[in-house]
Parts: sequence; C-alpha cells; structure tokens
Amino acid sequence: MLDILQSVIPTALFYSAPLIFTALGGVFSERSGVVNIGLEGLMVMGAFVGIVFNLTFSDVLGVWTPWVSIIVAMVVSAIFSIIHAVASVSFHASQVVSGVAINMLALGIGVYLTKQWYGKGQTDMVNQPFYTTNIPILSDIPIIGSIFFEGIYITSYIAIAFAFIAWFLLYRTPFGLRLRAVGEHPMAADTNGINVPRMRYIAVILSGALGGIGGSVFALTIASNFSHSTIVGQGFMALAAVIFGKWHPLGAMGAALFFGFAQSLSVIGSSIPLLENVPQIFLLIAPYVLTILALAGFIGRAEAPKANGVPYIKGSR
Amino acid sequence: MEYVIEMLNIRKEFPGIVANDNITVQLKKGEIHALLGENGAGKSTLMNVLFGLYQPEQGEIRVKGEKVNITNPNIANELGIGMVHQHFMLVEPFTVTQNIVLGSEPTKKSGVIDIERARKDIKEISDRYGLKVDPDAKISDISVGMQQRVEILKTLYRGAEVLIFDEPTAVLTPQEIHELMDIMRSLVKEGKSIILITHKLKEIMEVCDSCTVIRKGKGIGTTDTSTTNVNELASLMVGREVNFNTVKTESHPKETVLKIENLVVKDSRKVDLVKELNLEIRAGEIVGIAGVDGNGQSELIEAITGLTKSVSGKIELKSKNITNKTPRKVTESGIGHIPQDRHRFGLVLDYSIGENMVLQTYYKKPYSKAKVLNYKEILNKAEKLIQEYDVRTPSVHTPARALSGGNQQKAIIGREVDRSPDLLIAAQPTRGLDVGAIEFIHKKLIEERDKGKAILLVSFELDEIINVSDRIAVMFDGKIVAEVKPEETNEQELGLLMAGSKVKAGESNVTE
Amino acid sequence: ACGGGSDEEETTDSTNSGDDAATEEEGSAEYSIAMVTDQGGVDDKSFNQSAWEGMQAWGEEHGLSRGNGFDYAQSGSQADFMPNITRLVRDEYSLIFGTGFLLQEDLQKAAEQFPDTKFALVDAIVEAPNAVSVTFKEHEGSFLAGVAAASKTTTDKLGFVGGIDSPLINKFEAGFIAGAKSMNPAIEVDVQYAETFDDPSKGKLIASNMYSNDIDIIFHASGGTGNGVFNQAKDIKQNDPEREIWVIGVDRDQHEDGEINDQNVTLTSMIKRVDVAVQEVANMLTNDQFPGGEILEFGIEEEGIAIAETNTEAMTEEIVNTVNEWQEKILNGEVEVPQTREELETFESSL
Amino acid sequence: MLQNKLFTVLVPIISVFLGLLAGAIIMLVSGFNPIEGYTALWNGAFGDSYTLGETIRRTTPYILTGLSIAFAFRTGLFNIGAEGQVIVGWLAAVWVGLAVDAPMYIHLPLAIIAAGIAGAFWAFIPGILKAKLGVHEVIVTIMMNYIALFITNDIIRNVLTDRQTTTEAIPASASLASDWLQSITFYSRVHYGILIALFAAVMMWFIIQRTTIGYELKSVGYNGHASRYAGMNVSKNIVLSMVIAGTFAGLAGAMEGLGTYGTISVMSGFPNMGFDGIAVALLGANTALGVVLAAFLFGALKEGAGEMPTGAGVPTELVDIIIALIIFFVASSYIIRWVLLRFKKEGK
Ligand SMILES: Nc1ncnc2c1ncn2[C@@H]1O[C@H](COP(=O)(O)OP(=O)(O)OP(=O)(O)O)[C@@H](O)[C@H]1O
Ligand SMILES: Nc1ncnc2c1ncn2[C@@H]1O[C@H](COP(=O)(O)OP(=O)(O)OP(=O)(O)O)[C@@H](O)[C@H]1O
Ligand SMILES: [Mg+2]
Ligand SMILES: [Mg+2]
Repeated sequence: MLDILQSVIPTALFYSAPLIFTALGGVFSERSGVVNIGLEGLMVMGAFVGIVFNLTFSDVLGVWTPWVSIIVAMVVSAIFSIIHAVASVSFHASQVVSGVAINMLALGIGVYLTKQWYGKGQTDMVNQPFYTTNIPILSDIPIIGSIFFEGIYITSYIAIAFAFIAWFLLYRTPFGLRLRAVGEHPMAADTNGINVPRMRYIAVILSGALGGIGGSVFALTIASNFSHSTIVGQGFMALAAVIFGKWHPLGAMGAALFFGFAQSLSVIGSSIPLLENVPQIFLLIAPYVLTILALAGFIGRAEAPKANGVPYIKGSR
Repeated sequence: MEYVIEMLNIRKEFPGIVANDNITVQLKKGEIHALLGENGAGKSTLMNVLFGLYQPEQGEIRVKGEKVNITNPNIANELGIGMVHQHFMLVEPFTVTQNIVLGSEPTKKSGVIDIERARKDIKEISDRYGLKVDPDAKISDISVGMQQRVEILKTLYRGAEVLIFDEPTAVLTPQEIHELMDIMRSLVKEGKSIILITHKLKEIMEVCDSCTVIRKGKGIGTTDTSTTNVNELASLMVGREVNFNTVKTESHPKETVLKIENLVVKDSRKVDLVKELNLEIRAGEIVGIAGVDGNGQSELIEAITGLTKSVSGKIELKSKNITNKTPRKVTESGIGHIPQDRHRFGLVLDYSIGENMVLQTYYKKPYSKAKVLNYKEILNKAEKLIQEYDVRTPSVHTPARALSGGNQQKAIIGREVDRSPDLLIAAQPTRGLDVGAIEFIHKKLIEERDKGKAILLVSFELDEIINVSDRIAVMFDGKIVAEVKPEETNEQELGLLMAGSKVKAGESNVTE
Repeated sequence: ACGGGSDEEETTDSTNSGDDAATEEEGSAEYSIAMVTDQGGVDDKSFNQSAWEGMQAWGEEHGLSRGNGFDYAQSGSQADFMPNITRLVRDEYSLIFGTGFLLQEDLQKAAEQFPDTKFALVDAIVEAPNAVSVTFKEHEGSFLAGVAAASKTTTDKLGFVGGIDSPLINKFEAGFIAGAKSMNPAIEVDVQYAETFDDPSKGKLIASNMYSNDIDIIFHASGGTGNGVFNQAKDIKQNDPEREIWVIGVDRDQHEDGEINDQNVTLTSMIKRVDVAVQEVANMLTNDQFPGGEILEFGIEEEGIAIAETNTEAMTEEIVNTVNEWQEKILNGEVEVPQTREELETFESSL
Repeated sequence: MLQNKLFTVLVPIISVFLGLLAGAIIMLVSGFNPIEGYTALWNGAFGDSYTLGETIRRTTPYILTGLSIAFAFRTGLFNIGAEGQVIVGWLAAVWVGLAVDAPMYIHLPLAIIAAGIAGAFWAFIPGILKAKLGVHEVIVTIMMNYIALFITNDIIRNVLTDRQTTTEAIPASASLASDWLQSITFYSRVHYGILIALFAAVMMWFIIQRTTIGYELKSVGYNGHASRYAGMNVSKNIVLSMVIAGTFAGLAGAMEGLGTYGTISVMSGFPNMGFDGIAVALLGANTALGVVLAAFLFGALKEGAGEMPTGAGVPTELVDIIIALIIFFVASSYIIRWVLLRFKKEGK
C-alpha cells in the first residue's frame, strides 16, 4: 500500500501541477464573469514561450533557465490574453467565441513561429528542464516524507501554494470581493463605484499569466519540447477542473489533483495486484468515468457565477 | 437658494426615443421630493443621470449651487448622492456586510478586509436610523424589505447626503412600507434630502413635501403637496381624469370552481410553508388573499399551478382532482396565472411579444398543426391582443425585453385572460404600475368575474384587496386565519389579522 | 533565434519552388519522386524525417533540388493524406511515397485510381501492380535491443512502452521480449501501451511507475509519448547520477535526447533506416526496375535495421559483441524472430 | 431594420477581409509573398474540379458538427462533446456497414441511422445528467470525448478487426461515395454526404424556426422558469436538445466512415472535427444558414492551406491564424458596427 502511494502521489502531483495553475487562471477569469474556453490556447502559448526561451537562453542563465522561462511565459501569455479581454470585455464579443479563437490563434502562432525559427515543426529538447528534488527536512519525516516530499517537482508545491494564495485573494481582500461582485452582479458593482471592465481585464490577464505558467510548467516538466501536439486537451481538462471545483480555487485544485490521481492510478493499475486483471481499456477510461461518477454522485449541481459569460454593457439590463 | 441638487433642462435620448426632454428638478435641503409619472415617463432615466449611470445630452446638474459633471457613480458617491435602485443592486451570495462595504472596504494593514470594523460601522449607522439588519445574513436568505434596508445602509455608509429612492415601495408589504416611511422621516430629520419615485399617490401625500410630475419625458411642473390632492396629481400625470374607485357591481357567486383541502407544501429546505390550508373559490367571485409576504402565498399559488409539488392535501378544479399535476395539465384543465415575478416566470424576454402571446398555447390549433407552427395565426392573435389590451409596443416583432413593465404586464394579462380560464390567479398584478395601468387591470379582472370566472387575487396592497375582492381571506403562517367581507373591514383590521392576532370576535374564522 | 540560418535557406529555396512549370519540365525529362508524410511531418526526428533525408540524398546524387525533381507534402491530419497524394499525382511525380502505416488506406485507393503513377508505402502493405510496399523487420532490431538490454540490466526487469497497440508496434514488443528472454528466460518485461503517440505525460507516468518498480531499462516505441520516458529517465539521473537506468530509443538514434549533464541515458536505439529504403526504391525506379506489386522487407541484412552504438560507454564491447553474435544467428537463420504475440509464445516455449 | 440586415451581411465580409489582410501582413513580415501565398490558397481550395471536390468533402462534416453545436447553443447548452459524438457515430456507421449485408436502399440508411443514434446516445448521457442532477454539461462532454476515443480504439482492435488498426472497407451498399462524383472531380473524395449535411441544415432551420419543438427548445434556453410556468418539460427539452445535437455530430461521423474513408482507424488523438465545429457554429451565429456558410469558409481555408507550403513555402498554420482572426473580428462585430456607424455619420 505504501509502495502504491509512494508511486501514485508524486506522479499525480506532477501531472496535476500544470492543471492547477491553469485552472486557477480559469477561476479568476470566470469569477469575474468572463468565460474562458481559451485556457487551452493560453497553455499553448505558455508552453511555446517557455520552451523557446529555455532553448535560447540556457547557455546564459544556466540552472536558473527554467525559472526565468516560466516567468517569461507568464508575461507573454498574460499579454496574449489581453486579446481575449479586449474582445470579450471592450468589444462585447461572445466570450465563448473569443476563447475558441484564442485556442486556434495560439496554436497557429506557436507552430508557425516554430517553423519559421527552427525550420521544422517541433523544437529540440531543452537541456535545462525542471528536475525533481527531495524537499529538505520534510522528506525526512517518516512515511509522509517519502510519499509527499521525495522526488517532487517544486513547481507542484508552488501550484498548491498558488491555490491558497488565490483563495486568500478572492475571499479575504477587497480585490477579491470586488472581482467576485463583478462576476455575480456587474451592475451592482458598477453602482458601487467599481470599474467593471478594469476588474475583468485584470482577471483575464491573471488567467493568461496563470495559463502561461501552467503551459510552461507542463512543457518544462513533462514534454521537454514544443510541437503542435504538446498541449492537447490539458486546457480543457483545466476548464473541467474549474467547473468540477465549483469555481473555487481550492476546489479547482482538488479537482486537478483528482485528475492527476486518477490518471496515475490508471497507469499504475496494472501493477496493483487488485487491479491486475482488469482489462486495460477500463483502466484507460477510468479517470474520465470516475470524474462523471463523482459529479453525478456527490458533487452535483454547481452554480456558475451569475454573470459569467454575459458582456457588461452599461445601461442595459 | 438652499437647493442641494438642481437638475436643469436635462435631456437624455435613447436610440429612437427622448427619455428626458428638458426636465428641471430642484431639491431643497431636508425635504422629501416626489417624482411622479406614468410607466416609461422617464423618471428612472432622470435619476440614473443624476447618479452618473447615464450622461445627459444637454442640461446642467448643480450640487449645492456648484456645477458638477457626474460621469460615473463614484463621483455621485463623492458628491454625497446615493441611490436605492428599483431593481436592487445586491450581490446575492454575499453577506449584508460584504454588500454594504463593497467598493469602499475597510482594510487591515495586511490588506485583508477588516470585517470587524465594517460590522461596527454598520451597526452604528443602523442604530442611528433604526435600520435593523443581520450583518452576517446572506442576501439570498433575507426578505425584500430587509434587502432594501441594506440598500439604504449602502448609501449611508458612503456618507450620502442626498438619497434617491426609485420605486422603493413597489415590492414592500404595508408593514414594511410603514417602516420605510419612518426611516425616511428620520433620515430627513438628520439633515438628509430625499428624492422619492413612486406610483402610489397616497404615499406622496403622506411623506413628501413637494412633487415634480413628468409626462412622456417632459416636465409638467412642481407643486407643494400641501396645496394639492391625489386627484389633481393623477390627472396631471396621466393627462386626463382618473377614476380611483373601482366601479363594481354586486357579485353573484355560483358553483365551486376551486376547492383546496388540507394542503401542505414544503420548501426546498423541507420547512412547511403551507400548513393544512383550506380554501374555496366559486364562479363569479374574486377572492383576495391578504397577508404579509412570506406567509405561504407564493407556495400556495405554486402548488395550485403545479410548479411545486404538495406534500399532502387535495386541490380540485371543478370537482376534478388536479393535485400535483404538471403545469401543462393544470393549465389545460382551466387555470390562468398572472405570475408575481413577470420577468422570471411571465415572459421569455428574448422572444418577441408575438411569440410570448402563445406561451401556453403554441402547441394547439390553430397556432400549430402536426408540430409545425403557424406564424400567421400566431401573429394575428398577438395583434388582436395588443389592440384589445392596449399593449404599447412598436410591433409584434419587438422583443418583450424592450417593453416597459406596465406594458409587459398588460401583455401577460391579455394572454391569460384571453384563454378564458375558469380560474384566474392574479399575483401582484399591478406591482410597479402607474395609476392608469392599475385602473385598466382592475377593470379587466372585474369584467372576467362578471363573465362568471373565479378569480384568486394575491396582493400586498390592502387598497387593491379591499377595492377589488368580493371576499377576503387572510393568510398567516401558512393558513387562512380569517375571512372577511371587504365592505365590513378596513386596513387597520386587516393589518392586525395579517399579523396573526385573532382580535375581533364576531368575524367569521373559517379555518379550524 | 536559434536556427536562423537554416530558416532563411529554406525560405528562399521554397519560394523558387513556387514555380510549377519548372517542376514539370524537369520532371518530365527525368524521374521525379515525392512523399506524403503522416501527422509527424518531415521533421519528426523519426521515420518521416528519415524518409525525407533519403529522398534528399537521392536528389543530391541526381543533381536535383527540392521542388525540382523531389518534394514532400506534409499532412496535418488524416484528412490531408488523400488531397496530398492526389496533388502530387497531378503534379506528375513518377513515384510517390507514403510514410507511415496510417496512409495505407489512402495510398491503396490512390494506387487503384491512378494506375499510371507509381507508389510506395512505408510500414504497411499496398496491393497494386503499380505500388511497392516497404516494410521493416522491426522485430529483428527489437530483438537485438532486447539482447542489449538483457546484457545490461542488473535487476532483470525490463519495460516496454508502446504507442498504440497495433500489429506494427506489436512487432517491436515481440522482438524485444524474445531478445531479452533468449539471453535470460528469467527476465521479466513489463509491457504498457499509452494508446497515443503524442502524450508525453502518459509516457512519463508509465516510465515513472516502471522505474520505481525496479525496472532499469525501458524500450519505447511510442513517438512523442517517448519524450516523457526520456524526461523521466533524465530526471532520475539528475537526482541520482549513480543510478543505472536506461532508455532504448526507436526509429532513429535518440542519443541526443538522452543527454543529461555529461551522462547519457540512451543505451542504444533501434534504428529504422527508412532513408536507405527510400533511396533503394528510388534507384530501382531510375534503373527501370521498379518492383511493382512486391513487398520489400528491409531487415538487418538489407541494412534497413540497425542498432546504435553511439553510447560507447554504456554499450560496452562485450555487449556489442553479444549483440553481433545474435545478429549473426538471425542472419544465418538460426534464430527466427517472432513478430506477433502468438509467435512470441511459441518462441518462448521453445527456449 | 434594413440597416440591421445590411450589418448582418457586412460584418462577416469585413471580418473575412480583415483576417486575410492580417494574414498578408504576417506573410510579408515573415518574408513570404502574400500574393503567391493566397494564390496557392485559392488554387488549393478552388483551383480545379479536384480541389473543389475536396473542399466540399471537407466542408461536409463541418456543417454537421457546426449544426450540432449551434443547435445545443440555441437551448443554452454547450456541447463540447461533438468530438466524441463524431467518433462513436463514425464507429457505428462503419460497424453497421461491415456487419450487415443488405441491398443499398436498406444498408446505407441503416448505417447512417446507426451513426445518428450512436451520436445521440453519446449526447444523451450528458443531457440526462444535466437535466436530472444539474451536472454541468461541459465537463461531462469533455470526459465523454476521451471515453469515446479509447473505447472506439478498443472496439476497432478487438471487435471489428483481429488486432489491426484499420477495419476493412465497407461494401458499396453502405457507401456514400460515388464513382460519378469522383469521375467529374478527378477522383476527389467528394461524396453524397454533402446532400445529407445540407438536408440536416434545412432540418435544423425548420425545427428551430418552424416547429413547436424548436419553440420549446429556444424557450427553455432563454428562460427555464418561464418555460416551466408555461407547461413545458424543461428536463425533457434539455435531453432532447442534446440528443438532436448528438445526432448531427453522429452523422458527421457517418460522413467520414461511409463517405470519405469507408473505414475507421485507431486514432492517436481527436480528429478535431468537433472542436472546429465550435468555431463553425459561432462563426455562423448559431443559425443553420450561417453554419453552412461558415463551414464552407472553414473547409475552403483548411483545404487550400494544404497547397501553401508547396505552392509558396508558407506554413499551413498561417491559415489557422487567419481563421482565428476572422473569428475575433466576427465576435467583435460590436466594434465593426460602431466604426461603420461612425463612417455613416461622417458621410452625412
Ligand atoms: N437602456 C435603455 N435603452 C433604450 N431606451 C431606454 C433605456 N432605458 C429607458 N429607455 C426609454 O426611456 C423611457 C423612459 O424610461 P424610464 O426607465 O426612465 O421610465 P420610468 O419613468 O422610470 O418608468 P417606470 O415608472 O416604469 O419605472 C422608456 O420609455 C424607454 O423607452
Ligand atoms: N435594453 C432596453 N432596450 C430598450 N428599452 C429598454 C431597455 N431596458 C429598459 N428599457 C426601457 O426602460 C423603461 C423602464 O425600465 P424600468 O427598468 O424602469 O422598467 P419598468 O417599466 O419600471 O418595469 P419593472 O418595474 O417591471 O421592471 C421601459 O419602458 C423599457 O422600455
Ligand atoms: Mg423606472
Ligand atoms: Mg417600474
């Protein structure tokens, strides 16, 4: 049992980290009332920038390369997400449409530039990715240490920390109160003197930043390079985590961890005595079936922020 | 002079319409000033201009004699102008405190919202003006009257000197209205000034010092309430004489149409809201249900119409059991329903007014055949109803959303009455409407009664209950606690009964 | 940025090629060949790339340049195969390659529709008089990979990560297991399929699980999914440079993908010389010996399959010698390498 | 009113123009000749009868997935699951194509119907979960996509074939392909499915605009409370909407299985028709005619893109960028309208 946990938990953690970051971005955006189908595209942009930057500057930056890479990816994706903000906040575009366009645009730009710059459809592997480490002191704790703190990517713990920071921001600070108000009842927020478009811009840009981190963390911990198939569906899984987690940062984190856990279990299943004889197909679909069962069984109805997806146009109702 | 607010020659246009055409309003310090006008006259628009939600095309606003430019609500707040909106501007999942401090939150050094301080500040204000609220309650859990107090607290918390109330009483019960009046008086006593929009002339006469009348976007003039009367105000506003006393002949009730026995309804939290209720309505009579909001009226109606399942008891329509039938079955068996919340239930706002006219009948001939809609018939019908019920709309193709509240209501009434149901349930049918529209709707209800229909009227307006009903059932705590004749009662007595006291022996207490 | 030089080169070169007339002139005079890639594209570091390299080498030999005498059409998805093939047919290429078994259906159809054009399909079978099938004896190479792994392992536990569970990938699986067990029947091989060729996170999850279960060498035949396998191996190596774990690459020499600090986790790679095969077939065409209707199988003997020895430190002389021994046995028919799971069973019971 | 109609036409045209303009600028900046690039794009899509045929073929499933998503949208549902519904529809069509032996007038309709039913069933699950338990359809449909992919692969391998990756080709009696169509288009794979797709578009228009079913579905989408008040069964309508949407997507799968390929292969990833369908639906403003036009635009651009690398050296991804930009411009029509109004005012 201990063995199983020891292999399931660290893998679940690295699988979940990119989803957590991105889902947190989704939470910010949707809490402010801007639906973000474009998470996938924001991750693509993050992965692309993270890899390209890493490849280009690893000679200069050495071991700091991956850290600087995710920061650059964060900044570029944040800037990229402004397109979504402009379309859906200022131009009153349908947010779903704009998000779909973000997805296509990011992939188009990423692969187009890869071909332009590298002359081929995929980059080389980076030689400064993130590596796992044992967390000092904590990893020496008996049992727990080896399960949770050995062979762990620090980015996974940063992701979890970010979830708590996001929770703090959203539920304890004026900024969070305003952001949530804007997503529930923008007109009320407006009459209270809150600048609705500004809040929504900030939220969307935050989602871009977090999506960028998510994508680059994926690329630098798992994929090692960038191509058209680096990010395929992770953004949608992050979106699912947002909804599964009921638009709550900790909920979204929990959902992302659940996905990671289920995926990890489905891979490890064949070496668990109990699951050994289960046909592979059932293990393969298990993560997805479990998600549906969890939703249908005990998570149930999730109420979206009331104004989610509705452009705010002053003076109309 | 000592005007705190002056709006001079304001003009505000919307695409295709001049909502405010050269209107002037002047508010003195420490007075309550009424704004009066028909639905769609431009009152809300004018106040939204003052509050910075709209920019006027023309005109000037002065605060304490100084010309100001109010481009957004923040500036209005800074100038000491606060507004209690017609549709509450409250964030439902938030608590009372969160709603009040939203946008100007007190913080600790760490940047965290200082809820303790907020609570203390709110308590201070609410004690001072007699606005009792539970600071930790969620908005979705408190009554409409309570929500309104939160709205008032919001403005006071921001240090408002001038308060704008846009139709605050439309959604309140008589008790709540009474309390609100007291609050307004105490506000004025503390040196605040108030602009009050209302369609209820009696309220104007009761609390206001002066009144500005607006008709079709134009300012008609300002009078002191001490020098005018209800009839004069009404004719100024509508442009003709208005008859307040609903003309109504004696009723001649015939066979029983609706019979409710021992009905029990629970809400989603499994609390009994209707408790062993009994009620009978006969053909050719209007039964009014008087009661304070939240005593089970809505649940009673929802149970009759099939929108909620009842736990036990029996509902019969013309001797046919309709208990727990689907809304479709209930409708087909002969019930019409003018719902209390017209935006939520009454209309599909994104459908055209024409499409809304067949909301319950679209699947029947001649509106459709073999599941194919016949738009010609539908539009013909809609045109006819629009004519007959004087629904003011540019065309049958206009989305229902774009109609004024009064016209939306007339459309619903037209639709429901036209189906000629044996029982017509009218819940708050005149809420938020101007006197002209109210007169029209009352006339229609009585006409239906005279055609031999049974009518169940639920209203918080005791005026309305007394004027329109043939029989009044008082509802309290999920039960009918008393039945009285309108000729034999008055508002005071009803008020007491509604509060649950069983004074006045001699009156018939039907239940139990 | 990186590779700036090469991109300019490509640009100018392809701009020239926009001229279709030129293609036809040259093409009609001489033979011209072209290829349709699968989703991987010509730079997939795998068989598409290898095929393209073969084509380029052939072009150089005949003094041709891209667009004049040879070219490729890249497919973004399955839906692009047929349009790409047809486009090349209409551009009057004399021989059209399809790379990857995914193109089988479409190439088969095209071969029937265009009897005047010659076709060649890499990795699968087409049945038409104007088409040749180019297949590889991957099982042979995989067998040698298994031999190498068995010689190297210290835990006697090996792993195999497949892309999609399919007859083609089964050949790798069967050969690998057969090779390992021939060395030592007690060796266990854990087989897992990711069910996708491009999900590195699946690859990493599987590898992580395998390595933590004492498996010390993983052979992957899973395209981009394998990136995750390399990633995991390198991560372990980074943390514990002493630990002896390896990856065996596939299709081309994946030596550079295994570099970590000054070590390398790539033990060897099972190389498929698609370039050799392409050149060979193209030459048959120019010599008017196009073997239409035949199946050309490239194995060790035909130099279509090889085992990389780049990592000289890991592939000790001893191991190389053992591998060569078994290679001999395969060449002289002493060992018949199984290609399917059924054949593997028989093979194992004969050990 | 008239002005509105004019805008409805003008906005997409301007958007396409702006998208292409942006594409040209990108080509210029990256050192390509935009004229060559667009010539290649045009030739790749409409150059001759073959490319035209292929463009139509590519358009066919886009119409159906676009309709699927548009239809659900009209009832206020977001069907991200078209992807999975396409896959199961494809599987069902080929399965019936292979398993049944019957004359064409029975076999072909049967295979098509099977695809529709499979897609409908795949959409029924999220529909019923939404209707009965309030589970958000977006997550369920995303999960159903993966389940469809893996189960379909497994069935192809273990049921339809003996551990092969591609099934045999379906017999002619179940095929939508047509020798005649192929012969007039230089062996393009255009097939009769386009007629089915266009018919489906007409059906969607008819159902939504002309029937009581459409009236109910839209009503539920706009205002569930009022619909219930009016006697409509909200749950039933949610399920029905998903089922119809799923049927359309399932038919898109039939187009591939019975028309384009005649087989089904193990897939390493999603075929993306469902995801592209989202863009098609939204570009087409969720109306039947809009979807048909948007699908055609999409099909032409994607088909033409294939010619760009060979014809002008431009990476095909440029077309994705262009499509994305067109979608942005259409979505931001508010600003285009605003600019147009400005122009008009100044013109006066
Ligand atoms: N946002 C808007 N867009 C377009 N027209 C509007 C808008 N708001 C108001 N109007 C128009 O302005 C007119 C005045 O509306 P307003 O809300 O001021 O009426 P009101 O006097 O408050 O009515 P009521 O008594 O029903 O509240 C209406 O007839 C309406 O046509
Ligand atoms: N988006 C809009 N487009 C056109 N007219 C509008 C719009 N929003 C509001 N109006 C107009 O504003 C006027 C008044 O709106 P208001 O919110 O005051 O409603 P109301 O008539 O008081 O009804 P109720 O009290 O039931 O909400 C209506 O006459 C309506 O025509
Ligand atoms: Mg108003
Ligand atoms: Mg009103």
